Amino acid sequence: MSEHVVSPKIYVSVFLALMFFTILTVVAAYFDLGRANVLIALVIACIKATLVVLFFMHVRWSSTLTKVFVVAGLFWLVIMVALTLTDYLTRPSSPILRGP
Amino acid sequence: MADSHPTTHYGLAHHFDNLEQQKEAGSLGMWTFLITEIMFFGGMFMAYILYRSSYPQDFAIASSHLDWKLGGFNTIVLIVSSLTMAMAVYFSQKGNKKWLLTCLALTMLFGATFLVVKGVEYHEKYVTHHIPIRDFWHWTEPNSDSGHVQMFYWIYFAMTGVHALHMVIGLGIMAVIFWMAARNRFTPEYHSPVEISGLYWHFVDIVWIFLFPLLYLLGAHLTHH
Amino acid sequence: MQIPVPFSPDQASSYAGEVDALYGFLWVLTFFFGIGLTLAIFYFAIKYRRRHPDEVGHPVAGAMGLELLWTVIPFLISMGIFAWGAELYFKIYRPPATAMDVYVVGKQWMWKFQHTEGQREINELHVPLGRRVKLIMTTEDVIHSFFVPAFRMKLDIVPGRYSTVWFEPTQLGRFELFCAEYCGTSHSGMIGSVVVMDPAEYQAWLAGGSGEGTPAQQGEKLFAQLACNSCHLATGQGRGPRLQGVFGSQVELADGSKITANEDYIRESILNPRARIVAGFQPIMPTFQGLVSEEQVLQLVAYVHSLTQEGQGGAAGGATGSATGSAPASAGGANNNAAGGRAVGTPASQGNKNAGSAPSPRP
Amino acid sequence: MSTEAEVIAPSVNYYNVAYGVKSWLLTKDHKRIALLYLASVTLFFFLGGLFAAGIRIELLTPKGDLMQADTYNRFFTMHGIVMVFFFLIPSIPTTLGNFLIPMMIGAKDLAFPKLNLLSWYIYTLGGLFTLLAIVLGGVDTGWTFYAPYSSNYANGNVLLAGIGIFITGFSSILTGLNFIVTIHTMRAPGMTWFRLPLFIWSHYATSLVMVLGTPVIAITVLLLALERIAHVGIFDPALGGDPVLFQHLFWFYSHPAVYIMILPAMGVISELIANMARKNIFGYKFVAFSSIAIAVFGFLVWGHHLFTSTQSIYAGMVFSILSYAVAIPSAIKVFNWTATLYRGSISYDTPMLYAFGFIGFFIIGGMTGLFLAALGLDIHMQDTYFVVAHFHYIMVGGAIMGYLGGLHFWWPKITGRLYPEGWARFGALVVFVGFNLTFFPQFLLGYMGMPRRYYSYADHYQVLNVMSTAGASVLGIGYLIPMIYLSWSLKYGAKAGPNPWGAIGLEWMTPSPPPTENFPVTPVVTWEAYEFRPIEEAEVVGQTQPNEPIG
Ligand code: HEA
Ligand code: HEA
Ligand code: HEC
Ligand code: CUA
Ligand SMILES: [Cu+2]
Repeated sequence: MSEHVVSPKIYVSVFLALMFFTILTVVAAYFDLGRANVLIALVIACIKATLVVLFFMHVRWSSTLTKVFVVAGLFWLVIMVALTLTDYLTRPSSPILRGP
Repeated sequence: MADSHPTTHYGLAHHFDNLEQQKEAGSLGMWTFLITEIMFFGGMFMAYILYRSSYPQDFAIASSHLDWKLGGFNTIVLIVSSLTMAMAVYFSQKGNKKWLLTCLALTMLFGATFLVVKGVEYHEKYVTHHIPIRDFWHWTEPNSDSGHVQMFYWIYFAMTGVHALHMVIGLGIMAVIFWMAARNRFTPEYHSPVEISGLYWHFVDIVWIFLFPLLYLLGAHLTHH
Repeated sequence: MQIPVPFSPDQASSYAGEVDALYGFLWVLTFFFGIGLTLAIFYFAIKYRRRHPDEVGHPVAGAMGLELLWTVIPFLISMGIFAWGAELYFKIYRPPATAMDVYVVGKQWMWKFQHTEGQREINELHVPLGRRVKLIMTTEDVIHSFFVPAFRMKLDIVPGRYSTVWFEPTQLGRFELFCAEYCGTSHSGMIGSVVVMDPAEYQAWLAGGSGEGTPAQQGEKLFAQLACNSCHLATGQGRGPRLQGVFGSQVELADGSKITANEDYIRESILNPRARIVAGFQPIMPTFQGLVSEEQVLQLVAYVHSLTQEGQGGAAGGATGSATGSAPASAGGANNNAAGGRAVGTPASQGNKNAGSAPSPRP
Repeated sequence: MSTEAEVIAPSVNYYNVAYGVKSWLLTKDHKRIALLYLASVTLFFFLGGLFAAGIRIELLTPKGDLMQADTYNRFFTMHGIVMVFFFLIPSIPTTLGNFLIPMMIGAKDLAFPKLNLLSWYIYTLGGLFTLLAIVLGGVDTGWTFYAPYSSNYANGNVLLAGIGIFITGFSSILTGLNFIVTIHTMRAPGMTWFRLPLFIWSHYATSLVMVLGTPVIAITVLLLALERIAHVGIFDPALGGDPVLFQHLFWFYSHPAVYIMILPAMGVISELIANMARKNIFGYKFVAFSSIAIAVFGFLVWGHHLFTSTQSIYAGMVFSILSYAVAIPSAIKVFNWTATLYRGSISYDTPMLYAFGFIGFFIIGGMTGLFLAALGLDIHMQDTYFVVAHFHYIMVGGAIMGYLGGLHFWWPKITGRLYPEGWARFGALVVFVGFNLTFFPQFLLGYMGMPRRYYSYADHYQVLNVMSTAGASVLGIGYLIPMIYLSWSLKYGAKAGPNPWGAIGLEWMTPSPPPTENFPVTPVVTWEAYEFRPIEEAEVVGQTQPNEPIG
């Protein structure tokens, strides 16, 4: 079978990176940065999720089909959010357009 | 009938041609399932995004009533469990039964720890009447809109509740895998059940990676002041 | 564009004819494709019918040209329909600046109306011919939908905010009003009628008056009863902002953003004051959620609205005549009046948008 | 029709391989599971039809006289829920799809046979919850469950029905998942993507929608049902929640769901037209990719159900233009089907009659979809009978015609018996006439302004309503006819050979009914899709000899 065996070293490095980002996200939350807070939290979470998907879940070594599926899944979530927000963001008195 | 059909390979179901095909089907099936899971949580994320951006202050105040230390602890617990899960896959590939079992056991242990902590948190909400059910809900914090706060907690319970349900299912799956491993069902050639259930476990971890900052850390700067 | 279309209700609003024109066009298109394709199918089916049981067809490779043809042509046609539909949509759903307001409250299972002159009605709405009417609608319970087929006009009324839509009746008579969003047991009983009257008769009808005063006056009373005036002083010295001139203006909020103070904003300020804080003020205003009914909120809105018109020196008449008695007198000038008086109060952005799609004059 | 029916039927097939209730309830054979589904969806169809009959009888007169307003509301709600979630969405995929997908691609079974059985059980469980809700008095929210009516005001069993739909959703997800994986990994050697029958492409597209959309309705309906218990929730305007959010989430699934209902029927029609005209499909790749395009674009248009819901007018524009985009691939299909007939060898057997009916109804139903997607026009039409007519034209006229056509076409394969052709043509005619009489008047009623979900209506709508009710009785009889002769043929129908139609496709190269693992040896595909040769030659091309007993 032609499967990739990932070395434990990689797993541990990924694990350490995840821990680091967890701490980072907590620290970042302590500063009142207005809207940037959400953004930072989301970016960090996305990085962490990507690490898990790529390494723990072996997508880095998986078939193109698997990669397409992963991306498609996220893309559909984006469709849902983006098109729903076209409604909320363009209402005359949109509650969202307001500050942080 | 299916079962009477002679199998050429150990672990190969009758309707597949070879293990390769079977493994590919299993893994693709799990990924497809995980996509449905993304959309499943997606509905709740949508609600979260809308209301969080509509009522940022109230959400921050509501969030500051969650204990981020417990949430953070749980985050770490889950990340560790993901590591042990990944190692379990590694040892199954290597055919190292002893360490496979150990890693699976650790994964389950961490998963259970997570659930216990979650239970503690839920209990605290129960005691303080912060569960959004009419006539049960009690909110006294000034400067915040009780309705919006209830919506925050509604989303909080929906998301963490569904997530916890996934954890419970995950523990069940792990128990089965553990049992199979203990009975020498896996070989370096045939261990895709370990891998596939690992995918599920990691996914549940990823969901929490998002839930933690989005639910627990909104009000961190408030408690600070 | 008044094309008579069979099986359609009266064309009793300024835009009804245009809606019918699009409808008629689409049927023509449907028959074109429907009959065309049916004929093609019949032709092939007969010409190439199976002549003996073992016959097989001749393989025909696809033709790129044809594929492009029947991709591009439907696409172009459908973009045309889209543009046509969108143009109408904007016309119907963006009330013009100059319209008389009518307040509508839906509840299971009845319609309540109040005119700015004070007249109240249930399940029956009287409007003058040829005047643009803007409905400011809300509901006390579930979603309803205000639907007058003869006007080709419909809009849902969603709890928690105001829906506004407009029409200009162009035909005298009584027209059916339906609730078009399922709202429970008596959904089909939530019906009424819109009576379009000659303007003079309408004024007479208004003068028949109610003793209660205009919504603005009732709002003024409420304003005192609910002690709003303890904070909102005309002098501007109170703990809350001075409300004169607020309606229709751009309000600066604490977070630096700006918002146009329309009906929805005033409503939210009363029911959910903390949602948007005016710059320079503390979030101390209590919520009046649960203390006032939707009708009372509308009256408060009408009052806040009236503060602007008086404050801006708008004429006495207009939508919020200073006294019921003066209504007939102000009728003649109401149109101009409203136009002049509201120019200030019209959100700039909305004014611009309307400029593009101002309702066409009645044919 | 082939008269070589008296071939020696193989002694063992999926049908007679085992007997007894247990052998059915525990089967993992996709063909047997398909029959389990066939029985269940038929049951639900007649249940839904019973409610429809109630609706139509009540609407015979303007005033409410047959039943109470509340009862009527429950009738159309249960009619919608049963027909959509328990009949039409599962109909073709779980019966014909389940039966044929493995055979068409040359596999022994679906990728996950146990999951397949499980999804039938899940479906049944969901169905039982819904039946319970009906028995306990029904639901009165409309099948769309709009908040806050359904969360805070309705007086029916919203919770039970919600749970029923939630559960059934998982059956749909598992079916879609199974199909996707099967089509990716189980194709026989030589069966490349572009040699796949179009039925497979359309089912692949359908499965994508099932997998990506269904979870959203599941969670949405569940949250709504819970909101009803807690009296608190995210759709509750009293708290600052937005009821329109519910509509977004609901239609995010339910618009794509209409393509779950039509795409499989389109796949059936492609098979019928190619095989009954014995000709390759015109523009195969266009038809194949248009299925995928419909599935993908289908996710971008849900807001066209919210044109009058106080959704932002700019969002309305976006959704309207995208709705027109999704109409294009449908148009491509219709034109290619028509062009396929050119130089074919066209038979007028019942499946083809249904296919013709499908095209006609789909054109009218689809074109009236364009009416509704036109923003300014939908203001007038939304929630009137025009909408009701639109979707019945596509769902009853289109999808059910496709389903019946497919059922007739593959009936010999499934049962090994031929149905009586004369009766079948007569039945198709009755359905055609009854259908038009029922639903065409509703377009007119709708434009005249009659709102839907109305228990009583103004007098001037009566004439058209009487026509509609009259049509519905014809239609009801029309549906009973196939029901009767198909059941009859199970026992008395002439025996069918492996390939009574002279059709092409792997499923026709194995005996009727097929053996448990479909093919004695895994077939190797060396020919293109719909590559018709003179009959004798086609048999040589096939790796299996159709007329030979295989076992
Ligand atoms: C199988 C089900 C099905 C299908 C396939 C469709 C297909 C389409 N539907 Fe329909 N629809 C429903 C089922 C379906 N619908 C249901 C159930 C409802 C109501 C739900 C409820 O409220 O209860 C509804 C409601 C509905 C609405 C909301 C109406 C309202 O409530 O106000 C709209 C609005 O845009 C719409 C549009 C369309 C369009 C544009 C298509 C398109 O996909 C159609 C494309 C097809 C064609 C265009 C025909 C073929 C092409 C030609 C003949 C060539 C010529 C073409 C061109 C010139 C473009 N539908
Ligand atoms: C797959 C979907 C599907 C199908 C097949 C049908 C089939 C039919 N529907 Fe359906 N319908 C919907 C989906 C469907 N419908 C939906 C989603 C709604 C919206 C619900 C809502 O608003 O929430 C709706 C609403 C709806 C209404 C509008 C109700 C209202 O708004 O007030 C009407 C009215 O005429 C109607 C009629 C019919 C008829 C006459 C049939 C016929 O085709 C049925 C014919 C079949 C039979 C009649 C069964 C045959 C059985 C027998 C003959 C047995 C003998 C019966 C007796 C002795 C009574 N339907
Ligand atoms: C306790 C004092 C208080 C009372 C009582 C009060 N308000 Fe206010 N109101 C405020 C303050 C302070 C603000 C500005 C801060 C804010 O936006 O919340 C405000 C803002 C408003 C605004 C927005 C004004 C603008 O400039 O945009 C409106 C409209 C309003 N109030 C109406 C009312 C009405 C109607 C009532 C009575 C039903 C009322 N208020 C009662 C204090 C009060
Ligand atoms: Cu109000 Cu329907
Ligand atoms: Cu739709």
